[in-house]
Amino acid sequence: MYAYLVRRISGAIVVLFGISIITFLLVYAVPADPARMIVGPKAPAAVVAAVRAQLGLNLPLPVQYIDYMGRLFHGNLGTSYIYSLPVTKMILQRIGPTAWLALWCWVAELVIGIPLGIYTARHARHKRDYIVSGIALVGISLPVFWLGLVLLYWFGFEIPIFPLGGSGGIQYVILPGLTYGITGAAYYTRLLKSSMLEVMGQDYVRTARAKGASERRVTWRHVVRNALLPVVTFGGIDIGYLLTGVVLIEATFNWNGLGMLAYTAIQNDDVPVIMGTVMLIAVGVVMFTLLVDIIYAAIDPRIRYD
Amino acid sequence: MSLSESDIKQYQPFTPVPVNSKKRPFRSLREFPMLYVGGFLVLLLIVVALFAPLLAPHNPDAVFQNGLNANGTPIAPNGEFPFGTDSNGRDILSRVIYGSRVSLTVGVVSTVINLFIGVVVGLLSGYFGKWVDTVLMRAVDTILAFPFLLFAMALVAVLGPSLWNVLFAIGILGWGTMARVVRGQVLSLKEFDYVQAERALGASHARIMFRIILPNAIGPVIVLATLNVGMNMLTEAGLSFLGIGIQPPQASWGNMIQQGMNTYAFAPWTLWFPGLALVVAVLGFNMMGDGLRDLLDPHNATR
Amino acid sequence: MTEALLKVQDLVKYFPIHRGVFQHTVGHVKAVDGISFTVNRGETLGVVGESGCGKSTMGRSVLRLIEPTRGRVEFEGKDVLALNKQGMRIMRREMQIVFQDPYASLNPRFTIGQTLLEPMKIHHLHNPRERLQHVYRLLDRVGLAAEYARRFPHEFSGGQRQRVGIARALAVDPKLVILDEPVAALDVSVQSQVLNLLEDLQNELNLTFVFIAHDLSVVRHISDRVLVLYLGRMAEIADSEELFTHPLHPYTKALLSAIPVPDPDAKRERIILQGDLPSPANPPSGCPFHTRCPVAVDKCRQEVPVWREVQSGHHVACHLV
Amino acid sequence: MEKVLEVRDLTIEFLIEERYHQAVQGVSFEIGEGETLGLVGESGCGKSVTSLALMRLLPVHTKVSGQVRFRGEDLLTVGEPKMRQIRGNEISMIFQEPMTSLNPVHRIGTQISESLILHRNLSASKARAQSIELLKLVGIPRAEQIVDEYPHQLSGGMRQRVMIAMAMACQPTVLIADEPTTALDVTIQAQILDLMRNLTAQNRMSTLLITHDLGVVAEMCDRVAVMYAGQIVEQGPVREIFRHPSHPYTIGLMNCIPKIAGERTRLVPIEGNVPSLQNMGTGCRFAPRCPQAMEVCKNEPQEYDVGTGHKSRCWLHAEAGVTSR
Repeated sequence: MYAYLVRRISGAIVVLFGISIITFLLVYAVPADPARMIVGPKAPAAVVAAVRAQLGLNLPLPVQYIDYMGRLFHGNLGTSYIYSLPVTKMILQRIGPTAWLALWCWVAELVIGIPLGIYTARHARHKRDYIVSGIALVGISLPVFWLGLVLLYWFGFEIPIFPLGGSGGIQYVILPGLTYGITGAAYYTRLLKSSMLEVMGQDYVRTARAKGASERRVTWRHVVRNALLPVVTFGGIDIGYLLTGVVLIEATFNWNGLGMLAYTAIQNDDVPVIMGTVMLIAVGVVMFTLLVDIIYAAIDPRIRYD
Repeated sequence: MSLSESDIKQYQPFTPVPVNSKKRPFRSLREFPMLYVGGFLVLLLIVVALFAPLLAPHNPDAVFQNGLNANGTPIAPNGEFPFGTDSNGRDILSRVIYGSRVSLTVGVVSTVINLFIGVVVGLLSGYFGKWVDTVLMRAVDTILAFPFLLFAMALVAVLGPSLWNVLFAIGILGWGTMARVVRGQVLSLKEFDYVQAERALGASHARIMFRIILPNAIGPVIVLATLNVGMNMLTEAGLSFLGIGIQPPQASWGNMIQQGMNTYAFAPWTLWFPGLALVVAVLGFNMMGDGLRDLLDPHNATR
Repeated sequence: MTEALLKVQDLVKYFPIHRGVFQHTVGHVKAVDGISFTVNRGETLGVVGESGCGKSTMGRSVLRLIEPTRGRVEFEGKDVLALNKQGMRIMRREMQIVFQDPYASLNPRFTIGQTLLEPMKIHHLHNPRERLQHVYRLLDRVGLAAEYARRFPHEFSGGQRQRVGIARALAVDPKLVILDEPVAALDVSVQSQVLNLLEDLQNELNLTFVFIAHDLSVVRHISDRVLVLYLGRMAEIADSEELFTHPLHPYTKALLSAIPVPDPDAKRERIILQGDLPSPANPPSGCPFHTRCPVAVDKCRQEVPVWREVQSGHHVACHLV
Repeated sequence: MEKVLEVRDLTIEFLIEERYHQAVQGVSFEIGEGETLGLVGESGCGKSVTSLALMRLLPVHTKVSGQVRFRGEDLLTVGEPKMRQIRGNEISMIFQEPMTSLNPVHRIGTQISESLILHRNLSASKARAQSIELLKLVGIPRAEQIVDEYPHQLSGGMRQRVMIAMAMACQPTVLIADEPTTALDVTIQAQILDLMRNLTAQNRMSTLLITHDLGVVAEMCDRVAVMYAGQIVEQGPVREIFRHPSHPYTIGLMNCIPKIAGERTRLVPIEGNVPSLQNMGTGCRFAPRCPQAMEVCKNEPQEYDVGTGHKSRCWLHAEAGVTSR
């Protein structure tokens, strides 16, 4: 298991480097001249040149990349062109709200998705299964932002129980959580259902029945336990998706988080902020994937003892 | 959101068994309702997109004198404007009809790009293994770790928001899952004895990859591609919703929803119709994909 | 009939075991560990052994479907392992293989006709217009009707598919066919049909067979000579009759005694081996069989037994013979 | 000898393309106390399905009719809770694939303990202790350690021993072994057969041994039932069957096996293939492949007595024997 983990971690490091290179190259694809953006459109050309030199923009690309990585290791993501604030600081302020939102969205997915998955698998090929599976399919087809607005209309406006957007405590996360729960739970439902159906066809389930175990015992001890393994993998990847997709839900609910930060930065060509958020979220995705690998190794004996 | 691991999970490689369609041609209709309903919705979408000028009652971009109430608010659905008007006084039905063109184009063309890159990467990676596999799979890991939507946003911002740039950004970034699925298929197929037999006969790598392995791997790839179209339509709508995709006045369901965001309180129809159109279109592709999966599932074929 | 067609010398195939951070090699699965034998033109050499003995790897290494680690494979005097890509392509017409699993060995997307045309297309054999005629001839030769050419594999039973697999191997007119457990997946009634077919084909076409199997009675039935493998090494080789009546290696003896005989009154001395097969990744020192051998002595644990000829044509690797 | 298990007219139908097809038809046999009955036949003949039907472990959409009398009760009609008390307790089973028949995420000990906890109400610690004893009984070395290991850490032979330990846990009256050695190597098969022979003899267990290998039958069984295409075509004491096989299928089967000793002769195969479930003709099911087929074979034959406890379902014996039952 040790070797397995080390292998996973080293793979993650390679991926992180790939991410840093692509993010870095993105800067050079942006047509805006950073020096010009900092000093303003009316500054003389000499000033722009001076700023360019100061920023090290004259140096060859590989050198700039090494500089950039060096700063990155010190937690320095640069300075926003627009707000002249350190990007690290801007991002740190937004991590909390985004993490809070993402957590609720994730919990909502699990709470809705997993029981429905078990339910549909247990009633496979019955009317009940078709109904729930149909709903799951519609759930997957729903755009989060539209569903969010629909829920806002009904439960924020027509029946004003919840606030009409904005970030904050529990009352603010219920609608976004529900929105994400409805659209995302379907993935868990479908995955768990197919995984359970597969496990139900395994020889060891027949062995359990041959031992005289009741259907309830067979389901919970033998089927669900094995069927949850792929769900664990997906759960981690899903947190990654959540982080990458958070911009849509934040824009819909006017939530002041990382997604909104990146969104405004993209509209303003504020390259250091774009790079910083993209980098941070990518790192988050890699970390969660890694975490899941570790959890997986801990719960699957076939990996644990290999 | 791009395609998920759950989709990968569901395409564990299998040997396709041709459905015995000769005997009972209409059996499928009852056994695969998903395929038929989904196929119908997709066909409907294609027809609407193709014949938009004939079907739309008005010019989608025209601002109507009588398109707004006296207080400047949109008009509710009525005989002249069946889906009502938007905050600019344009006919929502016509805009929804024309919006189908954007969704369908982006969904299908970006999927074709995904498919092309994904199949090539997956095939090479799975077939040659060793360092080719290591390098390509790290690339796939990297592309999958990126915040897809943010990155697409940044890319579109760089290239300038237009239909073709949106489609290109989605196409160039969304092939990771496809590559993984193809690779998984190839890995299992290449151990099959019929592939080994081909090697024993002295066939070239290209012949084995394209004539033997690819046709056998294609089933799950088609299913995934179908679902992918729906996903890419959602991504396009998301980008347009954020104002980074298709730019007004060109009608896209995403930017119509964005506009509806400001008016839904007093004119909810501005929100309902573009959203419903998007849901129905995506649902069509998802149902078709699910139906195809059932059709290609060997358990169903032999039942 | 003693002209050597295939000569294998000290064939070795180690599969590296990758572990750790950078997947470096920490050991090897010694699947085939120094196997030498000769197959004469027109004969059938049976190769037997239990799972993990390397018999299948050996067969595929000879054909270079798996690249052997080292050793020498000589076909009609030509060094097969030294051939370049083009040379190997030509060599593939001389040596063919039939696989075990009739369900996995035929491309489900090809009709039987397409499957049989494939070898001719790869090697540009026959005039394209004559190819179909040749397909029909091949089908007839393996006892299938010509109309089957238009059908797909899933319409056939295991035995019929195996006949198609044999026809595919014969499509390039090979001299040597490696049969890798060709009847293991078949029911006995069908197994006997295929065995008879193989015997007929060998006589008609003067084919040479290497017949790999785990079923000793099948091997005895079809082989002229039999090679017994254990954990990637050779244990014993002899003429079929000789081996089955006078086995010398304790492993061969145990193997023979372990076969259930369909005769309730058969009184036999049964040797039940203790323990499991050791892992080929970590084979025992000395004689690989010593961990389970009922007569092992100290020498067996330390020294690798020499491969020697005890009688004419009867070789064995055991200290105690 | 007391009859422990009595199967009467067992018929099993599967739903294929919306129609029911008979996979097993009119199967009757009995097993006496301490007796081993071999159920032998080629793949698809219905032998495994029969064994699953006895345990009521067949999937839904399967119609089972007939009687399975165990201790005076018909297992096909008892309630599910009662059936659960019988499974793993009175009747237990061993399967063909020891690789896939054990749950990969549970420890060996947990899996053996399961039936002890279910049927003997043992505490977890007592069940564990007994699991160790059972592992020792089936000849597993280092039982104290193995009990805490997972299936993937064991070899195929060891896993089959674990399966046997599980089956023996509650000292069942009947053991059903479905091709218990097919997936194993010959030398390991010899070990497992030896173990099964000793255990069943010691515990006077009645055994239903399902196999395709006539050699295994000859070594292990007291009586044999030969199945073809869902029917028992011949049954009787093992010596009788091997000495005087009477049904053309049994004879054919014996002729097409290569011999391990004696003169090498050309095999006499049974021509043709087993008919599929969907197109099973009328009359004798073996007739299309039978070298001795006659006009009368177009009609369904009965089981006829051809010796003491020896029955054959063939028109050739219609005159010689009296219709049984």
